[in-house]
Amino acid sequence: MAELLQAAGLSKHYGSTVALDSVDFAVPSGITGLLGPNGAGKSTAIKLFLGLLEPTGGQALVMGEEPYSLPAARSRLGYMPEHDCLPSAITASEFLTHMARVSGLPAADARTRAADTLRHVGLDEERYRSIGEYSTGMKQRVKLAQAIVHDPVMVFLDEPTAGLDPMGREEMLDLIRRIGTDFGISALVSTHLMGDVERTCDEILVIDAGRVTHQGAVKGFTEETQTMYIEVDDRRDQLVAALADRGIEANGDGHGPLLIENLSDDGFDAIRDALVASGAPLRRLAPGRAQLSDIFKASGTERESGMSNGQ
Amino acid sequence: MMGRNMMGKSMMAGFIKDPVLHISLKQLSGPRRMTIVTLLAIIPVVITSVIVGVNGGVPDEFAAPIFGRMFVAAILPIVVMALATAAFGNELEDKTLSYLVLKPVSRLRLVLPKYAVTVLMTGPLLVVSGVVVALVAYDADARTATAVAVGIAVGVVTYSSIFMWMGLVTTKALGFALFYVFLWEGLLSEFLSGIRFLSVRAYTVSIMHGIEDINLAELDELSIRLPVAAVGAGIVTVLFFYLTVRRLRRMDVP
Amino acid sequence: MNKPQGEVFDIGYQPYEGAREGRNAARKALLIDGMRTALGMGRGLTAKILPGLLFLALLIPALVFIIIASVVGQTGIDDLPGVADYYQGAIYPVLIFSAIIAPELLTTDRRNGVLSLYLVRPITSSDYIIGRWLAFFLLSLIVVWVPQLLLYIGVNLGSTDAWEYLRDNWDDIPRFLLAGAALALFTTTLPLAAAAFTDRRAIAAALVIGIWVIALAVGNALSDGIGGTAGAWLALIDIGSTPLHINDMIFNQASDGPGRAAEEVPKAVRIGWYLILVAVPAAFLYMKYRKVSA
Amino acid sequence: MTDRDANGTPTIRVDSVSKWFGNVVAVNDVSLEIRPGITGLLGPNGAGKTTLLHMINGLSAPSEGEITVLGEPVRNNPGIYNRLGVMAEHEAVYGFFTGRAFVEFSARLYGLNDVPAMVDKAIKAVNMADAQNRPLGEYSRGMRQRMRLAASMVHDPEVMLLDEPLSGTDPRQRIEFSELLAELAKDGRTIVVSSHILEEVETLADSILLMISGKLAAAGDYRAIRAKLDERPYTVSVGCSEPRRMAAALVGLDEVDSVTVDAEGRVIVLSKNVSVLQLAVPKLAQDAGIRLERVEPLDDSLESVFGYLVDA
Repeated sequence: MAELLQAAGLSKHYGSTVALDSVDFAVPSGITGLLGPNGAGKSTAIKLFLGLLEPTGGQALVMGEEPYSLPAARSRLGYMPEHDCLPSAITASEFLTHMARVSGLPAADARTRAADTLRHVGLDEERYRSIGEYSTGMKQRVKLAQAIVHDPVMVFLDEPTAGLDPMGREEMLDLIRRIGTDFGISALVSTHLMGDVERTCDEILVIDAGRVTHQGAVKGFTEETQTMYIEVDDRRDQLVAALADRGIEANGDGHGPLLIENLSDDGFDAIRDALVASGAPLRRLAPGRAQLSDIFKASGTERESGMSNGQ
Repeated sequence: MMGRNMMGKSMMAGFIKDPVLHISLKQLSGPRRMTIVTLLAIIPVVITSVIVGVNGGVPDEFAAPIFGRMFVAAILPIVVMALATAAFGNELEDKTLSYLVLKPVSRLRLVLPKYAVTVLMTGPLLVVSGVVVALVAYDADARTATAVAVGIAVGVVTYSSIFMWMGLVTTKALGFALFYVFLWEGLLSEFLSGIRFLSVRAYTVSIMHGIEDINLAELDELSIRLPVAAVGAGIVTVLFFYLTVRRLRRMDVP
Repeated sequence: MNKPQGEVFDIGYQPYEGAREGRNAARKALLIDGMRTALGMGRGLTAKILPGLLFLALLIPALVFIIIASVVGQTGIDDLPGVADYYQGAIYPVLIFSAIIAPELLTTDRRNGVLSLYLVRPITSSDYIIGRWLAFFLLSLIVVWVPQLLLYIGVNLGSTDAWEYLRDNWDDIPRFLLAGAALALFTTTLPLAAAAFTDRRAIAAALVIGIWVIALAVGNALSDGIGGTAGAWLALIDIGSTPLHINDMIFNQASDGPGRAAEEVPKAVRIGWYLILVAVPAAFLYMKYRKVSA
Repeated sequence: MTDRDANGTPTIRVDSVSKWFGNVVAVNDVSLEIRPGITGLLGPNGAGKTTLLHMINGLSAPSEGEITVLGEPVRNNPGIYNRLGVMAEHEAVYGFFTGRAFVEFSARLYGLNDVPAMVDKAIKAVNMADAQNRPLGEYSRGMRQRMRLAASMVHDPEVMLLDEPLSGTDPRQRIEFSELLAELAKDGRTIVVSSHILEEVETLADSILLMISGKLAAAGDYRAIRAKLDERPYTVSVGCSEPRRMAAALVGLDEVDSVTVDAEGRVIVLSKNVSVLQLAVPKLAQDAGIRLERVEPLDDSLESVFGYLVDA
């Protein structure tokens, strides 16, 4: 079966600006995070796969077909835009039924499918109120529902948690997780929030300056490092001294956590005994963990292309 | 003398370089808005020149339809409305008003440049159009041309103040402005003659008729005495200017 | 005693195995949704007021005429506006109806971003605009034909010998249907083109009504002021009454309505002028939506 | 920089302020003080954060109560904006300006005498020097936000009120942003940042204000707030060589409410008195000769504090 999403030497130029520079990648099924600084070409990539933009070079393939030349290929794709895209005067159930019809579902199926989808995204009786009265969280759910009502194979989510408060964000991330697992719909999630990616994505694909700079399983980017972090609420200096007595050199600035490099196995016991000896109340003792955002810290100066990353 | 001149010059220089004046000019001179406004201003000139060109003169009953009904009742208010309601209306709708309000600048010094730009962008255009029509129609009679020029100028100054205030009070200012011009001044003033004392159209026409009443004799049926009209227009202009400043001070800015 | 039965059904997410109709289903959906939007159906009360009011404004004259026809009997029927003259008066409410309602179909989709959801569906932007145009055209046909049919039937029933009246005037029916279609074609395309020009419905409506009013004033001012054949040609400036020229030609009668001033202009020119005033806005509309992006 | 109030007397004072629109009460009798340093303003959607900020920056008038900034009223007092910089929550900008022209426009409205120099300084501070001559319309959201920040601080204000400054910025921009704000706060400025992204505020803010449906639910250092939530026991995960024996030892402590061993063999301890637990864990491990590998608090993050308060 052809790859779900495939970019073959794909490039896109807007006059002198190079948004995508002949990139090659394939997106497997499951949930993939699409990361990259502003204006790096993320939105362009999504629009090329949706067939809304014509590639300057190479091909953007969805299950082997090119949506730009074959609009019907879009019937198996879903898109949740970042910007507002909902009518305010009609109810969610009417809007969703209409969107299902426009996606090619016959009237009866459209109605039942819309009702089911609204239930799955967690909209119950509010679905019969007009969308203009919905909260931001409920609107994000309707935006997601219209992307999956026609049972697509792959759904593109552009900043799905933008503007949501912590509660709403948590619920949206669970929903995205369920889409990838229970619903069996693969997703490409474009976002700026590392937390979102670490919690929902299996794979990540990083685009910077029009090129793919990283691709691989999320786990690969967030393993634990060798450095040991110790945080205590009090008597920090006494702890440092106790550690030194036991031949362990701890460094750390001001009142931040203490860092101990390449700790040997019995070093743990030394730390434990130092803690008891110094009487320092232990808040945290844990290895450091690489963070996804380190990708951005490391990868050189920021390059702001002229491209606005919005529509 | 020198001091006053210097103070005058620095005030003028300050005025020209005033940032609010600068952005208002940029905002209101959008291509689409300007083409509509210029087209509207040109219509009476085209009609008059075609009629005079073909017939060699204007029919006896000309001042009332061209100046009374078309110019003063429709074109002048629509042109001023298109810009004046947008003076603050655009800022409100685009949510950029906060950039002005959150600055150590008195509200008066925010409203003054906005008002000046509106008058400067509509006044000359309409006055020139009116003067050309007068000169073409009444074979270059200077007195009629002046009458039309002064009348239009007063109309622009007064309408600008009212519509600028409307633009700040409601986002549907254009709708209310149309309502005011076509219902209050158009329809009602036909029946309730008393309205003439409270309608900008009446002030404009009365000032024209006051200055020259031979060629513009037909304008008398809507006119009141010149001094009353002039004072009325002055009061209305100052009143709505003050209301705009007061509104800007007291409103919740989005 | 058999064991009590219990079963848990999987109401979880089910993949969709049903039929997937292509672009025609989508166009049909857009058409139906367009008509419902125009009439404010499914949108709460306030959205229904304007369309309702304007619809009534068109029906009432026809109903009044019918009542008059039935009361005053045969003699009075001649001074009633016949089918040929009905559109002289009906054009004003129809144009206002279209100017205010038509932009609603295009501006709201753009302003609230729903357009970008359509463009990611398996349809092209031309499917979208054709669907919307057809929606309003069909609605305009209804708005234009129904009062005429009512009037025709009413007058028919009112006349002493219904059969005889029908036999003599059966050819009126295709004529007023054709004239009505010409009017609907005109009043659909112009406002929709205006809606492609600006994002705000109120501005689009003001634009159409503005152009129509000013064209009426300028056209008449010039043709009265100058008169003669030159005046007749200048009357063409009053684009609002162009469909009436077609109406007069279809009923080949000397018109006494607003189209009268342009009577001396040759038929071919008047038809050409009508076609231009439909084709140009249609082309502008089509081009504007061809390259619109999500 | 003018001299600062050394002992951190409150820069901003909000005194029993309420704001309602018809019968919708957006801010309900809130009193608070904000001192120099970075204060994070948090709360779920619709909690009244923006409404409160709009009243503190003078854009809208409270329905009840008073607000003073640097001792002065903020309404009908344009002079205050010489010392106050504001970045509102909407992201509208004048499309016809280039980045630099927009900051210059601000600078001239602030009546600065050395405009070019001050504008350069602000643009460099937000690291937008190379994009400054491009039109704002072409900017990405993150770039626009940074230019808007430059425009709101070009006059070197003592107080800065920033509503969702981080929205639309990517990770790298956010890191630079936080470093910049930390720098600004060092010279005694008072900076209020409202945001939804808790991970960012956690590292950035010295203290937080938490609003829930119009009321002030908590204020101060979030860990101190956590300690006050005594009806919520602390959860600590302990990774060690012999989890069962460690669990047995821990259960013996009176302060321990409950102990479980999870699937990965971690000992999850709940206790209302966390300071006792912090000393007991190493001691018990030492007595029982168990190797202590990992101790992690599971709910002392800002997110948990936020969650507990919102659910309360």
